[in-house]
Amino acid sequence: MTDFLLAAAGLILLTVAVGLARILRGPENVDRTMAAQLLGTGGIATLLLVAAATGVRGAEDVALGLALLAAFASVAFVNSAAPRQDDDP
Amino acid sequence: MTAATLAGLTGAALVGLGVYGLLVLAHPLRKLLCFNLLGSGVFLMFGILARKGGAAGFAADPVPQALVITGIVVAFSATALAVALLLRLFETSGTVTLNPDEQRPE
Amino acid sequence: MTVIEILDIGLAVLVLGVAAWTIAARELFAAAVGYVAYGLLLSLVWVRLFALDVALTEAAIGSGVTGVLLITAAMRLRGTDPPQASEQLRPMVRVAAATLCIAIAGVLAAGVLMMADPGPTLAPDVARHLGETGLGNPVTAVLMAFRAFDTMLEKVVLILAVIGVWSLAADDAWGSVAGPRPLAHHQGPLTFFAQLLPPVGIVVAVHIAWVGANEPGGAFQGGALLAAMAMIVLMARVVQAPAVDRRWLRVVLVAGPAMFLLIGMIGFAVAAGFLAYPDGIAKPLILFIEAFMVLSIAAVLPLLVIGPPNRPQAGPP
Amino acid sequence: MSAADVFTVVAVSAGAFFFLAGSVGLLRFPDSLTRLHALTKADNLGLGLVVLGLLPQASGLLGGLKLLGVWVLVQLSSATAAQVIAQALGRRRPPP
Repeated sequence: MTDFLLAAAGLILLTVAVGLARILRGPENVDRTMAAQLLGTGGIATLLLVAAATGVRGAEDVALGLALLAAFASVAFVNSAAPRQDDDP
Repeated sequence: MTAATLAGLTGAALVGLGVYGLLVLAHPLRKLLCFNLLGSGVFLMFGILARKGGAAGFAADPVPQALVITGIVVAFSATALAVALLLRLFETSGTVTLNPDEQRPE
Repeated sequence: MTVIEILDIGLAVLVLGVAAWTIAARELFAAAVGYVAYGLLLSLVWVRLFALDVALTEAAIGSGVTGVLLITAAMRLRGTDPPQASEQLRPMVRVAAATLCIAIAGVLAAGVLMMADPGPTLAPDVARHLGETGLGNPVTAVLMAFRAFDTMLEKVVLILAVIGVWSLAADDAWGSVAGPRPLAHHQGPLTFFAQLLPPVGIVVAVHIAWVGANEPGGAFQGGALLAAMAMIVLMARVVQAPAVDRRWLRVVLVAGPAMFLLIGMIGFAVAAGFLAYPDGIAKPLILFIEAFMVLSIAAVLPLLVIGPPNRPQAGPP
Repeated sequence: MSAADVFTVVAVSAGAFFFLAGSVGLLRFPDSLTRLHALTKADNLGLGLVVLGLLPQASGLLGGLKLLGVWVLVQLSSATAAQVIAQALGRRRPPP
């Protein structure tokens, strides 16, 4: 069971890492943000699987923290990309 | 090879990468990124110290862990101050370099 | 080779690959997003090192809050990223720099490989005195009791950074408001999100700060998550940040270190000296200080991210 | 292998498949909006199935509730992120 969970974690990490190629290729910043979003979710899944396999204590709390921050990069990107007609320079 | 040794080697390589970026990249924000890479490499080397010092029922020595937590927070405050300086420079001069030859005539 | 070893090696390769990418990236924004991904992968490495407190701090501050700071800065500095001609280094210089860095990394790697196993450790000392603090999480005990002086001064560093950032304000903006303006009318998914997430986030943050006494977590991590909630509300433009000359804001900013210092001073009178806690009530005192620290951290981090006040002061209403 | 373990293996494998599908979609789909579609599948179903599969292995009721909490929070975040990203795309390229 342990080996299965670890293998699943490795597989998910590998697939989202392949998705990271979108940060490399873009072509636009939106695509890069999406790749970061996918890595965030995949990272949480990997963390949960590794924690279940290695029995490390308190990993659910780390996952909760990561889940709270899951939309952070996307929101920061959209916020700073928004038209700033009513904003100061 | 244990996870700790591997993390330590990763930390060593990150320090090398961070120093390289600091030396070679021109843009100040890129330099800041590299400063953070360098810092996290040092933190990882603390991590291997902690893991190898695991004793008395603790999986890892808590003292280096506490140092790293303090370090992450201090590195963040230094980065935030540097970003604020950089953005202010850009606001007032329209450029991000301090080199007088490079200041764009505007 | 076991499955876990393959996973560890894959993770290390991935961390180094993303780090190299943030250096090699052509565009500023791509490098900043790469750094966010890097921070997240790094917190997985910390989980593998059984340092959950560090993993949580790295996820919240190293990746989350720093990520927002860098992404916002990269968007504001759009168009400055192509390096100017004279700052392009000649290939020879690059090769020399690379050689130097490989040498540095090689020396450090040799140090890692030669490190004694088990290495030098203070863990037995911590274990021996952990009972006196009443805490169950040794990292919190180190931060709040055994190395309390460091932790207190680190809070002061945060406040100094805030003063530094504020002092960059233009003359006519001093004492006014920083960060994005709130929207006139609220609608859309982002507003909904900013109204729904913070209540949940506050519960999780308080939970993590509270269980920090015995489980991974603590004031830093809880405070950083609270700060993240404040930043979501600001970025969704639901409310604006308080003006920097508000007295209550300044009280909240210094509450953590001030309470730390006060209780540390009382240690002269009722315990062994500065920052010593009297026997028996160490744990409640530590939790009391931590409550104020959580508030201070939650206020400091967003203020550092949104930068100096940037709007001319409005006249009296 | 108990029934709970079989359940875990099936659900976690299905979750990993959706992550794979999401990554492939993110790489192969022709434009940003279709890539967004692939991303949300990985976020929702991938993580959802992994969490579902890990529930039998959870340590007690609180552990299980935290796992579900993680999934609910990611649902909320990913739905919001998808909406605002799509809005940002729409703002830039008004439909013809």
